[in-house]
Amino acid sequence: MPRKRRLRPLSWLRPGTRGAALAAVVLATAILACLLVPLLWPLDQSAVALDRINQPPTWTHPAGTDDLGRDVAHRTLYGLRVSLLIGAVAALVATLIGGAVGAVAGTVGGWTDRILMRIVDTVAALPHLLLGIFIVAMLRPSLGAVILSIGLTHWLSTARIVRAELLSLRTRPFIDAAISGGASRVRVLTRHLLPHVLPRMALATTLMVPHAVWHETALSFLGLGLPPHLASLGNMINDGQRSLLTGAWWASLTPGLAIVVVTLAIAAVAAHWRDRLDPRVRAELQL
Amino acid sequence: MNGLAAHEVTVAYGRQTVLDRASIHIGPGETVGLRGPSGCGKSTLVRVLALLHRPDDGHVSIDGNPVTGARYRVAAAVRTRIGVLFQSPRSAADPRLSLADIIAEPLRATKAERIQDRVVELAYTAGLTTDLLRRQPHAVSDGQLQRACLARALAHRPDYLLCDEATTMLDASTQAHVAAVITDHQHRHGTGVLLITHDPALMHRWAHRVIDWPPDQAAPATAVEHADHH
Amino acid sequence: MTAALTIDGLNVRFRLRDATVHAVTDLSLTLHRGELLAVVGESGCGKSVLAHAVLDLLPANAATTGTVQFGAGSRPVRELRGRHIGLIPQSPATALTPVRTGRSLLAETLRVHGRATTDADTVAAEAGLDPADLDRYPFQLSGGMAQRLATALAIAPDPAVLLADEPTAGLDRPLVDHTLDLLRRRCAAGTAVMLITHDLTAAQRVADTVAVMYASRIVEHRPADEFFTAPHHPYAAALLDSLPDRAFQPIPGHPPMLTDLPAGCAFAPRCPHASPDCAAQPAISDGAACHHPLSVVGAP
Amino acid sequence: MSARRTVGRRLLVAVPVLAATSMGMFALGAASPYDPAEQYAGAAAFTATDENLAQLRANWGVDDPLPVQYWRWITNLVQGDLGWSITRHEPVTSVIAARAGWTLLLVGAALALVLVASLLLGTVAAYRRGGWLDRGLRAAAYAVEAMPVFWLALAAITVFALVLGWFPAGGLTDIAADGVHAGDVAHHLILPITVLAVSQAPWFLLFVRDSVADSLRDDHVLAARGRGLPGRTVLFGHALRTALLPFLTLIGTHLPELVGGAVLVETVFSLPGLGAVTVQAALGSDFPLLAAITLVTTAVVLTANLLTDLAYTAADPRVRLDG
Repeated sequence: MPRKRRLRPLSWLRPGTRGAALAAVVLATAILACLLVPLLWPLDQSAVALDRINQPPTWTHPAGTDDLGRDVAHRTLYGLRVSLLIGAVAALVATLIGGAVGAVAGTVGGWTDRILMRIVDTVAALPHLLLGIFIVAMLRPSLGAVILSIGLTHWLSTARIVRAELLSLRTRPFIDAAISGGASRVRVLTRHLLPHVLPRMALATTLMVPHAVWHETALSFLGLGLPPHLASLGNMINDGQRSLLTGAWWASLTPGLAIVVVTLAIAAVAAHWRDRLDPRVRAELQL
Repeated sequence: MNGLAAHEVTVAYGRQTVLDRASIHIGPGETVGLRGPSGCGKSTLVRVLALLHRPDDGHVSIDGNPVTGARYRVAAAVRTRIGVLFQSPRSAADPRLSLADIIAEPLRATKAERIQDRVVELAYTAGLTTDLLRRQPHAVSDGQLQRACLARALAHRPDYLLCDEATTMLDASTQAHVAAVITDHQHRHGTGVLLITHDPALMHRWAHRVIDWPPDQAAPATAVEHADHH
Repeated sequence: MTAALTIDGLNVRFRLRDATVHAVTDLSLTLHRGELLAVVGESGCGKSVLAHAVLDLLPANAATTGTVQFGAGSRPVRELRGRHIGLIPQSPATALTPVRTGRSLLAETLRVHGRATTDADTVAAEAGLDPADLDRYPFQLSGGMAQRLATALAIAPDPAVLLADEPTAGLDRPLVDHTLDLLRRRCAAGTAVMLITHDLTAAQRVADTVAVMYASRIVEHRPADEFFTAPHHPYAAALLDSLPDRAFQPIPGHPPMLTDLPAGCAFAPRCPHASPDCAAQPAISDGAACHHPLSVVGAP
Repeated sequence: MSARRTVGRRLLVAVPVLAATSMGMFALGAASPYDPAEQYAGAAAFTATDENLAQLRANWGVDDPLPVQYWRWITNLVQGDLGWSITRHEPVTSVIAARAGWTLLLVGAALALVLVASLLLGTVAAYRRGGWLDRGLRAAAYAVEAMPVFWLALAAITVFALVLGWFPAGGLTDIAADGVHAGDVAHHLILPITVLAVSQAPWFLLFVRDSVADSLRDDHVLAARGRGLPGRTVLFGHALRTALLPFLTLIGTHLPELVGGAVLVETVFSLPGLGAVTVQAALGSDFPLLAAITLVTTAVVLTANLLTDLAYTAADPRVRLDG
């Protein structure tokens, strides 16, 4: 069936070089901050300060405090840390599953391919947040359960990408030309197949991190992710919901902005990378 | 018997039989032209002769020695005796590699010696400048890319060269250049060349004898008379 | 002879991310009624852009200067497409709307241009397409049938000027001949035809006049019989000499990139007659843009 | 003929996948650290004797081998007996029956809004590619796409309910209302529907915009313009027809996202749909309710997918005639 499939959100982003550089700087800063914050500014997760609840942003608390008097900026950094960690690990899990399925479908081909891809199509139709909720509910909310629930529901696009790349490579005469030139099976795999497939898989993993972050924050927001006292972005937005009615809008604002900025930065960097992978985009106009 | 030959080769894709007990022989140093309508199995025949496709029945022989299997099952030393030049240089070149890497690839695959010198020599033969060698396929024209593919095909000094509509997409000048390079190689190494083309003028000029394909529906092979053949 | 199409000082530039493509430079030509002009050149010389530039169909990153005029009128091209100027596109398979039948496309074109939709069968037959095949979808047509349908769509409004952009690419020789004969017949009926092709044999077969493009410019523009017997421009001569039924001699060197054209004559680096004069762009005179035209070299 | 084949092919995979999903869910439920018998007993479990519990377990057949339990569960499910909700103390069927309507209304209205808006705006943006509308819409779409829907919902509540006071912050009816009135419900639903629609719109909008913009540069559209067809004919008869065909299947493949968004929006706005009850069930580890909701939703989404595929098959002659 001739179908144009663009299955990932944020895959439309077409940043210029300057935009991508800006995004890379933002992303690097965020990652660095997440890595350094436990060393420079450790957080006691369970500490509350009831003498300064729901304070608006000031110089001492640049993002204000929440309804338990906790510093929102500080907890946002910790939340980002946990979200990015979960996002990266879950994306890796999803890539492993998807990569394996895609590799089998793309190399074996024929009926195996047809059946696997039909299964992928069908699994893609499963409501993945509901499945995630189910998995987490049955395993008790925990880091492992969240990662598993994301990994099991997000591998499909990677499977499709790997399969499509392998299938298109299989029919390309340059593989034939390599064989005819005396290349061994191992050499064709390592020199001609993997160099095309691996960057695409890495790209797919990167683009999956924002999804994993959304999924994780959604579960936490619903109270099904990490234990509520832990600083996670979803938990914080949920906490902020309580303060909202008292007019303390800042408690939810900063963690949400952190999600938006970081996922946009990841997507912009990945999109730039994708454009560089594709020489046809670079050539742009063939006369 | 010397030469590259297909003996009673049958190839079917699913229910469709593309080649039905087809035979062909290309002797050393001769240029055999093959012509016929689109979709008559010419390209499949090239893939079979290039040992890239295992026929369902029949076999290929090189200088009288039958070859079993195809692709990786054939020893690299046997595979490299047959060069192939495909119709579309775009799809026959790895878009990631520079033109120099494309030419060097078969040499590296067989761990040849003095690869750098050989690449320079091949590039010179194919008329590629050093500036072009550094570029990737998307930054050169079809004609320039096909020259690189030609250099790659000649890297192992093949005894047989199969050209599957290799100049159809090229300009007259590049076509003449490719033909000149191949003919020159043929004269120096006694290469047997299979030439597939729709262009009667090119066929007349280049091929020593012409076979109409599929053979059972056409007149027997005719020899082309040449006043001069450079 | 009346001018059916006049192009004056046409320039087309494409702005890319890191370069500018000079696709057409200072191109002027006149096409008369009943004339078949073949625009020939190697791929990448800018000739394919010409058709879209004339029809004002270039993408947004193209900058065009110069004038294109049809007949004596001065109406903008977009109002003249179809009725006054028709296009036989390069790859008919992709040029046909995939979800509609040939009949639906042809009837639509006829209706828009004020002809009876019942003429569809006649027009199809004229283009050599069996009217029964009009009820098929484009993906059900062979390459040759798609080509004929695309031709039928172009000639349906009976345009005064017909642009054929590589109409023979990828076709077998009998189909090539059929297409060329059809263009020739249109000329006989008074249509002006511009055939853009890299196939010199095809040009020789049907053209009245030939324009050779090299590196975005027309370097020679002369009557076909004169051109094929005694070309003036060294590039044109070399191009003819590379044909398999002539000397079969390649031109040394490579054509320049359209992103990086030299200041003077673009052919000078490959030209056996090049001299210091060639650092300046030659004006077209006596049908050739060359400081050392061959006829002068041979017979002063 | 071909439509039947499409249905057949879909079902051939959908049924095993559904079966496998249900098995996986059941196995996960069985492996979970929660004992259904204890849960059923609830608070009473602390005082209930072991004897009572054993009696309960025997009644429920929880000590049967797993396949037997699964078979009993799935046959009951297929026969329409979805089981007993532990957290809500009523049959799962009645929980779903009472709430599915509101969720369908939310999803349906949001989907309709998204489709109309993205088709219109996407086409206009593509037609005026590079213009201010195009650039503005795309920037907005990227930004919204990066926002979690629940955060967007909170932002909407802050602005439109708390600051401006135009709409209520949550619920389906006014607290003081003496019943369910259409006007009241509509007033309460405007904000959630809009939030859900806005959160899903970028995906559709960008798809339409890119697809139409690409299609406007396609050979067949240029050829149609070259034939002198008027702009309207070119756009509707040639560009949109090919550009929007894949849109049909996209609606199907995007439904899971929409369902996920609905769960979150319902939770934020405290709507009495399936979303909120799903979260309750998950928090209470209510296997029968959670499993039933997940499976029923999955079946509905798969059916919707099948319908969009059928529509695609009917609309595209390349598929219709070629299979």
